Amino acid sequence: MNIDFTEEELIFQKEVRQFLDNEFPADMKEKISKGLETSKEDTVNWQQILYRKGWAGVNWPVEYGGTGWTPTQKYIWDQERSLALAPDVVPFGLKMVAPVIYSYGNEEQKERFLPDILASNVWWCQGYSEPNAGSDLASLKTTAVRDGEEYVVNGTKTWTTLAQLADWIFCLVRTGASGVKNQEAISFLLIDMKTPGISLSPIIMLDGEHEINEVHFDNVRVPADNLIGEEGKGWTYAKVLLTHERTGIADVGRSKVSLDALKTRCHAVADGMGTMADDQSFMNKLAEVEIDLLALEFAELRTLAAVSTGAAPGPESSILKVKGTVIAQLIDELEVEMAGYYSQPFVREQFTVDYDGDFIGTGTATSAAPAYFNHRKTSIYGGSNEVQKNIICKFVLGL
Amino acid sequence: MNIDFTEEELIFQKEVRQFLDNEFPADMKEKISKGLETSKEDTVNWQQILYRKGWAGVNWPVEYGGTGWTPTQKYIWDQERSLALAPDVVPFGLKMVAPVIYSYGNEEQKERFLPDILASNVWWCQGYSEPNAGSDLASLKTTAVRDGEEYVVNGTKTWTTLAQLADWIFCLVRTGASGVKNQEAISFLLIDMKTPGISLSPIIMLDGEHEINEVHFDNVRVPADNLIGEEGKGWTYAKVLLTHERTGIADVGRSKVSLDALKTRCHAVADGMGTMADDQSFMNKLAEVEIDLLALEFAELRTLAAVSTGAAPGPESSILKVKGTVIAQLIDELEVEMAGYYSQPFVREQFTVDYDGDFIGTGTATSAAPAYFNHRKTSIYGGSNEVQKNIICKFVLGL
Amino acid sequence: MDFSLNEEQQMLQDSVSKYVAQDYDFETRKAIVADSEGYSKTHWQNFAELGWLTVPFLEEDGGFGDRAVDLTVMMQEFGKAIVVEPYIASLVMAGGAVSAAGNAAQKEAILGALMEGSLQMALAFAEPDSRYRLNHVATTATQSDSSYIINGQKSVVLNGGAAQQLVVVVRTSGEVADKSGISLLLVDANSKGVRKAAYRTVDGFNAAEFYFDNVEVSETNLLGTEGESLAVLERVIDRATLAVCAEAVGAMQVLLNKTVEYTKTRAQFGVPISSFQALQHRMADMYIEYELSQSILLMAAMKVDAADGYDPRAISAAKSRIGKAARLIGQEAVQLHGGVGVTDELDVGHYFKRLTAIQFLFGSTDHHTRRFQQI
Amino acid sequence: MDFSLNEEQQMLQDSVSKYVAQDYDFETRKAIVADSEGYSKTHWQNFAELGWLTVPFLEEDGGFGDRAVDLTVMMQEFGKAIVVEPYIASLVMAGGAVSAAGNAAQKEAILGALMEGSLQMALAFAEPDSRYRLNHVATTATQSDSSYIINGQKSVVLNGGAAQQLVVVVRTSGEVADKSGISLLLVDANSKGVRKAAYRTVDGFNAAEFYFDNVEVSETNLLGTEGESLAVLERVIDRATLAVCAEAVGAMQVLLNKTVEYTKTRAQFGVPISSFQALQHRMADMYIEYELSQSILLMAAMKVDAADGYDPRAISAAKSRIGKAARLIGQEAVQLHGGVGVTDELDVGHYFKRLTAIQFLFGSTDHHTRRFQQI
Repeated sequence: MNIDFTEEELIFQKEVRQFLDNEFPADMKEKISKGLETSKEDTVNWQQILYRKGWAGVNWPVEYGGTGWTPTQKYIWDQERSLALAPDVVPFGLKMVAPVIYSYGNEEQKERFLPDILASNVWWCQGYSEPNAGSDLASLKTTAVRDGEEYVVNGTKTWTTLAQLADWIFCLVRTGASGVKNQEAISFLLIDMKTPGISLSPIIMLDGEHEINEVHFDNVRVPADNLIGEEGKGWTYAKVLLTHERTGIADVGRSKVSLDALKTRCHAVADGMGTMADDQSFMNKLAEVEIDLLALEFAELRTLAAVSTGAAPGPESSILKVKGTVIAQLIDELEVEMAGYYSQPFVREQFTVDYDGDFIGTGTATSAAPAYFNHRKTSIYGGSNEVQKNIICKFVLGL
Repeated sequence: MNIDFTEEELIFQKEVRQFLDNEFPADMKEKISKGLETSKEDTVNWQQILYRKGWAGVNWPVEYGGTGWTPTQKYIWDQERSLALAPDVVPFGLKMVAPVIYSYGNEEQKERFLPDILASNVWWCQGYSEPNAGSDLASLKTTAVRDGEEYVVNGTKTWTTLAQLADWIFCLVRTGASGVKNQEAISFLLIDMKTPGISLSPIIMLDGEHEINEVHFDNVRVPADNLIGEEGKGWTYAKVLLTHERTGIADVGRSKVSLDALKTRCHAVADGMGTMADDQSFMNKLAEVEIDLLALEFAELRTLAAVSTGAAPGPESSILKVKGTVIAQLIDELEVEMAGYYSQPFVREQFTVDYDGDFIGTGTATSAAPAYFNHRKTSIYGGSNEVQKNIICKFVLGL
Repeated sequence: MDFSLNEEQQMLQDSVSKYVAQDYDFETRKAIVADSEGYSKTHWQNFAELGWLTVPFLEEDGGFGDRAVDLTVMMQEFGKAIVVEPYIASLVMAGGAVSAAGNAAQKEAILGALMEGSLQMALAFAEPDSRYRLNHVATTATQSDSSYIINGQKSVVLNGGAAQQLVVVVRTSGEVADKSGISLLLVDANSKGVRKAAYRTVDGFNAAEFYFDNVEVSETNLLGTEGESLAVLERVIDRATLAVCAEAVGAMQVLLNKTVEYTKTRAQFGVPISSFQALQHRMADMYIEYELSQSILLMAAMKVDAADGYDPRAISAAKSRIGKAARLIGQEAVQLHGGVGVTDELDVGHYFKRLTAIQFLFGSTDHHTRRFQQI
Repeated sequence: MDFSLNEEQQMLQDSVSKYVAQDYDFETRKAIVADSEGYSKTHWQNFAELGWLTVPFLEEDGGFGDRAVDLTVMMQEFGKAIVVEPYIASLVMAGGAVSAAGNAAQKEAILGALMEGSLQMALAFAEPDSRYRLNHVATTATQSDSSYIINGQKSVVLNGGAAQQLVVVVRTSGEVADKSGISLLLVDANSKGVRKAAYRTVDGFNAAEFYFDNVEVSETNLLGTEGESLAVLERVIDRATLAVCAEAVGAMQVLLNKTVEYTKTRAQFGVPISSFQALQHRMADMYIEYELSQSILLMAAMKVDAADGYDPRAISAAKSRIGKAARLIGQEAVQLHGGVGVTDELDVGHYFKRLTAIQFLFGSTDHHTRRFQQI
């Protein structure tokens, strides 16, 4: 066991730092550091910079344009990227649909979809959840009925993040007989968002943002070529993907950056004649979260190391999801506590680029509560934390 | 709503204080304040003093010698008694079997048993739990088979506190057919501990004390006159009793005394040049427990007030059991934390009256850990805290 | 000791309970929050007609009696509908300051109008650096002839958007954190030199930042004794703290009930999720937290009303305990509702937001735990 | 970075694991605890023959290499059987002090005997008033000709019952809480003026109080530089802290497994209690706590062994995190075992006791959280 980086790893770290220094757009960095909104253009621009560097497909196989990094290199990249405030890629294309396509798609599909995903030419969104199927994806009701060379899709997906920006959606749909109420009736289908019959209903989140949507399918005709793999195997494909997703969802890098910012800012937030850094119980809570995060970071590194020796991330990765979201939510709460009375004003308009009214509170104090409200979602989506505990019970503890 | 005591209540409070000042034996008080063992004689002596004052049967109906106190009077008594370090009565006779006898026993049984219970002439113990029936009393296996004017009892009871001191035991036994695996086969039987065929196996607790026992019944012949009420109704009687028991089990008075002692002693326990009272996170934990205890105290008062207006303590009383034990256990933990390194020595012999070796640690520091270990039982017995939550779910929340 | 409501309290409870159930549903509230006034004049007038606006005032001033138990009984019902009308800000806080410190003329000019519903007020006390320290007052009022000249900034003034008159906490002498030298001034919200930036709070109430730039008010606008108003301020904030505690208990009760009901109807894996024991026990924990909150609220209210009077330690105990419960019940209610719990369309998230805001109003949970321990 | 054990570490792990599984069951441990020696000389000699006693010493001193990862690998296996032999007290603590501060002659006289298993030692550092402050040393050693005269009391000296030689932390100059003026002296446990009161600890280890009444030792018994030994003491206690953390992780793993197995066999209400989801999720929480503990233990051990060396902050992080986990897993294991969990006859309660003791050894959870934050 050895925690030190090798010579090669140190050289790689240097390259990453230089790249981020030189290539991460300064205007985007400024927006992020001030808590201002970033646009779709900012995001796509940054992802295309990554693409040109060859660093867009972090987990992709090298043959499709992946980086071929070791777990330690991935760790270094995530660390440095987070410290530079550079956002991770939007997951739906690069991290979620692409692995399914390169693992289970046919050659034609790989050639058709993967290059545009890698180059961030196409924005994807995810159609898994439905109004009456949250954690229980096996009970999905959206149907895809084969009609010649097409599927006719009917139903409603919900919880679809940024569908309003998306060009394509990947869906789990029911292709089996209506009586078959289990996983074996579910298939994985790619659908062009411009297809007639698709409509969106925005859903406003607790922080007032339009982030998710319901996506309605009304006799939407989808070419049968867009089916990935075999009919009835969609649930299997999605599950493999979900296990991978859970590792990323720990989001250690983002939590570290938030926590570091909190540790710095607490010295500047007044509490009478002193600052929040003098508040021993606040500082203890901060220390406890930091310690938890250290433990989580090593839990993630252990998982990644195990993966690199050939093992797929097992059900143990559920703890990364559970603990990662709990820690991030605790950091959110500490932000709210630190903001004090300035956690109360709801003034999101002041975080737009062209705002010129009175600025209420210092820095991002007034964003703390909305962020806290919004991020309660993280322990619900991607398989709720309750589902993760069920996975631990069943597959780790054998209960 | 009014929190003030009435004139009559203030007079009663004064009487209680005077009684405790004058009548609570000084040698027993000294033993308790030093954490020394008290003997059966101490206990019986004190309960007989209460009997002579007419204060032994706090919840008993007046006709059988009860005090006839209002809930506020009971509250005052518990408060003052705890503050004077005077122990509550041993519950098995006065608080557990007596209510079953005066509620469901026949006149002959009342005359035969109640006076000796009230006068603490007879020491009772409880035979409910069995090795394979903890929280699930309906699955009891100890049988009582009718044979003429007797029952023949066979089986094993466990978790029987202080059976080694007891003259009589009250038991739940199975009188129904062996196939009937439910509550309706269970009866309530009183058994003289001197009856042939009864034997004890001591069980040593985590603190090294012999406090509980297994009680074995090998063809023990019990007069049928000792059956309380009807055959098959034992479970009903016991359940009513358990609800009453849960209120008492909150043990607010004892927790208040422990906490007050802790608050005083933390100023005397050295931590380098200062004391534990300078340890902000310790003091915060202390404050949190004290606040919880305040809330619990009022929850108990509300329950008692509701009972006095005619309502039986409902399933809400389960929260008193859950929270009361959790708070007492937290206080135990704070004792251990305060003891620091002196929580480690296991030197129980130094708490006997005639010990003359080196005294290790100050005061009761070395009792802290054994007490903490022992008191883990409180969230397990009397219907485990899990069972209490089931009761809340089923009977309060309708789940 | 007596734990039952008297007849008047029972009537008050019934009256508020019936009103909010019938006339203040979630859609009504949404519309009020979206409206630029920041509260509903219609509902406010109804509150006045029902006599509710008199509750926090003494009988001698024409009020209902200013009893803590009455206030908590009413605020619990308000909490069940998360009423956004500025009851606490205008009446308990600003009105409370006038009631406690004002002279006869000031009371006459103000309290009647407050109780009739024709006047909206606010208490401007917090500042950018003060956090929860009431003695930290950087806003100054210097005397000049028979006037005071006010300079400074006040933060997150509740009902600041709607208030016609303000009670402003100012420093008339001493250093910024001194306990003496703190005074209360009545200031017309439209005075020259007063600038405000109004907004909604995250939980839908109206509030504002106030900037005072050489604002001149007559010395007759002084409430109470110059330089000696910290004690009054503490009592007023303690009373407001008790009021939000009561509101929180009402809101928690609703969230608990809604969660229990939702889990009974929401099916996953073919059964209602209420059948999952892990969720059941978490709801039992929510119930326990709610019951303890209800108990400590009663304790604090009764202690405040007791013969030996004002008990800040009891209030800090209640705020600390209820703050913890508000956190657990709010978070668990959202989690157990799943996806819909974090959307704006469902009422559950709005109860959660109010419960969150209350945790940090008038001192965080930690602040009150510490205060409980230190006083 | 590399997260796999090397061949030597793998062999060490296998060797300890096999030994405790075969030769150190719960009944064996019970007998050792009941025995007046306070540890088993037979097992100790076996440990020596298997080479385990060399692990915490440098290769140049004839040891295995004194690597933190090796130590944690071994202690985790010891933790699985809650081994009561005084490995940490004698070797890591007293031996560690000699190894770090001793001169060549002292090392030669002592380390070989320790590694052979022929010598038992103890480090006497804590005092009645010191709590976890290593700089708080009231026991004095005054120089007189070529001797030191020791006076004072040392508290809860682990392995004090069996130790033939002590390393005593004394104050040779300065005030009681000064950071300088702290020295280490080798003292024969049978020296004139040394009195001890030996006992078992709540978790079955041997320990003692030591009272020093004008105890005279030669100045050649000084370990390291007079008055400058606080840094050595801190490193030694940090190493011991890491060792108990590892032990705790091993004990937690066993408790978790035992609890899962017990719930599968214990029937209530006609079904195994492992089928109750509320209990399942609590076991999932235990598992999560265990996994986080395992991770942070690795982190701390690897950081200590890293190129840039000693990292007290990492050790405090580990102790804090593992202390929390030890509390939860210990309490939950007992609770889920029900009645039998609080009896002396079942092993579960003894794991619980050891995990409790570890929480308060070398600094409580709060102490280490604070230290993590402050250094």
